[in-house]
Amino acid sequence: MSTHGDHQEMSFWRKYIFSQDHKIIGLQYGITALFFLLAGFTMMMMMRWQLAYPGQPVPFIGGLLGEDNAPGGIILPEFYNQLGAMHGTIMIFLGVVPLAVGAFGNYIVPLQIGAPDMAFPKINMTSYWAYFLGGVIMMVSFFVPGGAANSGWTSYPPLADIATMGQTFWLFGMIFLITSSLLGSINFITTIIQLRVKGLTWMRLPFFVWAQLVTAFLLLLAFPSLEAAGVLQLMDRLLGTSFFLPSGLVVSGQILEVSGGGSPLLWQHLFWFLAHPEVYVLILPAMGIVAEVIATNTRKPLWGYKSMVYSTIFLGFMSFVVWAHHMYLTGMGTAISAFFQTTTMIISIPSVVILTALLLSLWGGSIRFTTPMLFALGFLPMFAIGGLTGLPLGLAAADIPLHDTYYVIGHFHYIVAPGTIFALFAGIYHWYPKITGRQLSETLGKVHFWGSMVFMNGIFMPMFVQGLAGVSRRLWDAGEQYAHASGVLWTNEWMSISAWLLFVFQLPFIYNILRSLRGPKVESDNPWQATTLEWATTSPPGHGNFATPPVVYRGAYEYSVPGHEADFLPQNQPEKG
Amino acid sequence: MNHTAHDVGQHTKTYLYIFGALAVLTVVTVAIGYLSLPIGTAVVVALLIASVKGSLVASVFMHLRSEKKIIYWLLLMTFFFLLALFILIIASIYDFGGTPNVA
Amino acid sequence: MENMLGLPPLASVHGAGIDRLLGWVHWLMAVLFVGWGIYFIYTVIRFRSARQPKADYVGVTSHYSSYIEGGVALFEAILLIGLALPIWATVKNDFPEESQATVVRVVSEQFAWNIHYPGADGIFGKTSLDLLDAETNPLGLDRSDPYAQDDITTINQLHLPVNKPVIIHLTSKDVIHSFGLPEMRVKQDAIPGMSIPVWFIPTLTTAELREIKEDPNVTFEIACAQLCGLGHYRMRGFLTVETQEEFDAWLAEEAAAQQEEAGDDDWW
Amino acid sequence: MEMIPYTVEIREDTGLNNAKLGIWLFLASEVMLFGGLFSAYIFLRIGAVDWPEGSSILSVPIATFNTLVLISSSVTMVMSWASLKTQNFDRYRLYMGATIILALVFLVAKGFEYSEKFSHHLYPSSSTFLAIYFTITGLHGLHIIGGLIVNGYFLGAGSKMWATDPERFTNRIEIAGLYWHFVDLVWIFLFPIFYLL
Ligand code: HEA
Ligand code: HEA
Ligand code: CUA
Ligand SMILES: [Cu+2]
Repeated sequence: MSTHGDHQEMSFWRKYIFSQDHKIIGLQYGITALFFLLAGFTMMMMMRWQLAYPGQPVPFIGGLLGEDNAPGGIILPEFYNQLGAMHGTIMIFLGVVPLAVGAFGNYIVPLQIGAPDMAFPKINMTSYWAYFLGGVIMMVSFFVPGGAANSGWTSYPPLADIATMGQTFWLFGMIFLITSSLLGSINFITTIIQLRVKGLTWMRLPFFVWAQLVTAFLLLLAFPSLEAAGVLQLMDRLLGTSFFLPSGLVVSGQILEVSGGGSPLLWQHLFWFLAHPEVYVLILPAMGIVAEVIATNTRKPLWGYKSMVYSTIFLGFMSFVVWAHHMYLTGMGTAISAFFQTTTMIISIPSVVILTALLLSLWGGSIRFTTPMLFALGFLPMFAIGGLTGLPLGLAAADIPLHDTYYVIGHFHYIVAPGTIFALFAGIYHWYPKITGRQLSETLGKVHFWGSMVFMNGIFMPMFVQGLAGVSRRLWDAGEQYAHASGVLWTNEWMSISAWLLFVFQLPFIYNILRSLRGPKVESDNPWQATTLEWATTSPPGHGNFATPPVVYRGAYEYSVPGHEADFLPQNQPEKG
Repeated sequence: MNHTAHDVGQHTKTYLYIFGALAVLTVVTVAIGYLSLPIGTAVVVALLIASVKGSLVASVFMHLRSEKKIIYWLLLMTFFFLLALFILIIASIYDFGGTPNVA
Repeated sequence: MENMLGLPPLASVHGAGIDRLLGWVHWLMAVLFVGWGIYFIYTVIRFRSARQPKADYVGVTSHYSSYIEGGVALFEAILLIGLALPIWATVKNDFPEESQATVVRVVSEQFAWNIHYPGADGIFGKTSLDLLDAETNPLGLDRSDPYAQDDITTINQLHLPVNKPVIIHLTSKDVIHSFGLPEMRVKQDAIPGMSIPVWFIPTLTTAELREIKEDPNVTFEIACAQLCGLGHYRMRGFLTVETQEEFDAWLAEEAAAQQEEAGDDDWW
Repeated sequence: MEMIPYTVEIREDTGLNNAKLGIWLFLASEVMLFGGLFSAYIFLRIGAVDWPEGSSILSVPIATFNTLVLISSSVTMVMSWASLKTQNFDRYRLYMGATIILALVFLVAKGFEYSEKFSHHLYPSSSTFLAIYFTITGLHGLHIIGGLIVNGYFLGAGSKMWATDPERFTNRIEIAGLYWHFVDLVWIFLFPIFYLL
């Protein structure tokens, strides 16, 4: 318990690069994740060119893509598949999760529970660097022979087993990312359970902390099964085992020389055992952020806080027993599919409860339309569209025509893009003054919001139309050859143009950030007049977060309490008299 | 958990008993292995013995006997998910609407 | 609602149930979305801070929302038990007798659909990996097997008689593909190492489809729905649904053509 | 700067310190990791056309020996912690040393077993049984090596903490012990599954 060295000047490296301070690590996560989001988005903009104008050279950057990938600027099917697999992987594992959990979780959770730091600072640092390395391996894989992984983010064998070297990189990258998440989740759970400050009982926790806690459990207990699957796939690829390869495979006319005896379905079970809980990892922190922002900007307590908490826990539990709804069409019998259909319908109920609570929280409020609030409000109907379109997918019979079509793509993009990404933007605008001590421009923020709102829908709404018409996903030429697709393919051009305009509307956001760095400091530590503990310290908080550990006297959202002058009662403000 | 020296002395003895039990059970499993029981029975017996040994290690060496509630909840939850993984995967093999193992 | 969804023309018996289910779920979704949407827009305007400077600490006190939640759960349960489970059970369990059906094997590979008819004897000939030849015998059919003599194989051309049950035994040679027939509301993964049967009854002939679509060239398609490699996008097969007579004639024609080829081989 | 609370002392309402909770969380995820691999084993075995009897390929005597070695190492491990509890640092060194030696014995026997298989041209690629056997026991072996490194550290450089902060050091040994017993526990299941069934 030595304290020497603490007051010494830390070197630049110790302070900013190999920092053990949760705030610096949170920032590192956030900045890295934003760059990966940009990378994933850029890949998608190239793909959208190919989808809108199949076989035409990509303008401007076509020549930079390499002759192996895009001769004459025309994206080859091989390259399209790489971009698709990496877009999915990057967006989920390197973009949204690190931003939602790594950045916001790391930065905000200790502050909201009044802790000086995370419980295990060294592990926290390791977790970030494992993530960083995983990301580097993923990006490097574009430059190995055969390019990056090209078997979809789901990496189904046998295709992935026989794929080019990029798949091996993908697997190693994933092992780093999994390690990072596991270390992170241990840290989050321990921190939330152990380091809550005096008076901060379970039902006084901000909903965001609850969301992060359940998320951490999902990461902790679901990710290992993908790690196991990844190890098995590595064995298949490197040591010639056949975990996922049945006997008698014939690839390109050649009999594959393996011992056989494996099953491709084994991978799918282990993969989806992770990947379904993973989708709730993408949405729960988003819901947490939205709840914080809505409470602050309606100036009233969240409606049904307890029901939200219980729903979140229930959602977490159930998410482990619905995974095979991604596998209805793999030959599943009636009993098992009945089980998974039932659990899938059941799991939609807590989402309905949470969303209902958020919607009812608006009633009777005094709604301030700040930029974070706009994004949070935008989240609600967008998540609703994404969530509701999950219902037909969850019924096996209805999934027959919809499976692996653009309907599925539309379903989850509504949740992750105008859903989660909006929530993350809401979080950025909401906590930016806390994190940087500076204010973002509201005008630029509103431009960013409305532009994003319009064009997100422009991209994703037509996907349902295409999907219902039966257009498959992952098609290099967008389905140009198929007669059943011919009636709906005209939408592709609109979707792609929307995607590029969506990018244009991210520029005000980037400019807003850059501008603020030279802008004036915020006048107040609590510019939104919020109640939770992160606002009780300086902006940005100093090392150790709080000068003295705060004490909590009440629930998280005591806004507009009758009989009080101010319309907010911070959690740490002692009761007078 | 403040163990006094006396407690620890008691514990030492327990540890040695447990060691004995584990060793005996190991020998028993191996011996049963030579009986060539029908596979169903063999699985049940072997897993039963392994579970007994496992719980001895967990409850005594890992002090689960006197652990805190949170740890119990955590392990219960983990166990539940593990069971879900096992059972649902096994069920999905048996309830399969096709013929496996065609070359 | 079914027509509003923009589904492809319906061409199978069980598909009607699927379409009905899709229709009902989308009604549920639409009602929820529109209902909550109206509430949402009203609330956001009504409770803007300009009009409502001081928030109400308590907010909603009625229990209508619980009833709505209960209603959603109930509706989901009805859809599940009333439609989804029975349809799935039909699709998975109620296979017709093979003697009453057109039975076909479909073996997928990167990037084609190998179609295998048992021929007049109704029994599939033996296949063997050793005989497999990418060019001449993609199925590895053992022509010396008496059952194999009359077997008919095609690539990417599936013909079926209308209004008669079809059983397709689906498997794959290399990676996972997915056998999708959009108009038939059929989709099933083709997984190497296992054989999975699918059945349905086509109700619409290709000729009728052409009338509906007002396009004399349009056909039913086999669309590969599972990413299977760089040629996934062009793994397209063709399905012709015709009258029994036309179908028999086609089979005879294919058989004759195959005999001729085999004869050539013998002569050579 | 403020120190992180409950690194050594126990939080009242949970009854735990941070490291104790942390290691159990880690072990829970390990349960799921090995659980995933075990479910692969179950899946492959149920789906297999035929599955060899373990004892016909693997050496039951070596594995029985190794089981006893690991059980003993668990005892020495817990004894090393008990020694610290009674302030007997020398005895701690003795038991910790024994634990490490037993772990090495286990690895040597395992290495011997592996090379025996290789010399008979039995590789992971030879059959599904051998594939899953090598994968799970290999991963288990890596866990042993990990534990060995940690325990080696606590016997060597890490033990300096005994002089400065004995309570924290004792906690650390308890944590290391929990991990070590877990590795033992996994083997207790591996043994019948691969060798006896
Ligand atoms: C964050 C991500 C996320 C979330 C939250 C969900 C939520 C849900 N998902 Fe989704 N899903 C994915 C991400 C997500 N999904 C992804 C990535 C895939 C594809 C993977 C791949 O193949 O690549 C997928 C695929 C997928 C499938 C497989 C489809 C197929 O491949 O054929 C299924 C099937 O059951 C499904 C179902 C559901 C259901 C029932 C929910 C439910 O939890 C939803 C519950 C929510 C509601 C029911 C909404 C409540 C709304 C209201 C109360 C109305 C309020 C109204 C207003 C505000 C106006 N999803
Ligand atoms: C979290 C997950 C996530 C997110 C956010 C997105 C976002 C987007 N996705 Fe994607 N997508 C997937 C996950 C995701 N996607 C997955 C898993 C697949 C399946 C892959 C597979 O088939 O295997 C897929 C597939 C997929 C397809 C289908 C491809 C095919 O089947 O062939 C399409 C097609 O249009 C698409 C489009 C888009 C678009 C236009 C966006 C846009 O919404 C992107 C918007 C992005 C932003 C708004 C980022 C903003 C951030 C910044 C601008 C950063 C600023 C930077 C700094 C300040 C440094 N995605
Ligand atoms: Cu075959 Cu896609
Ligand atoms: Cu899912």
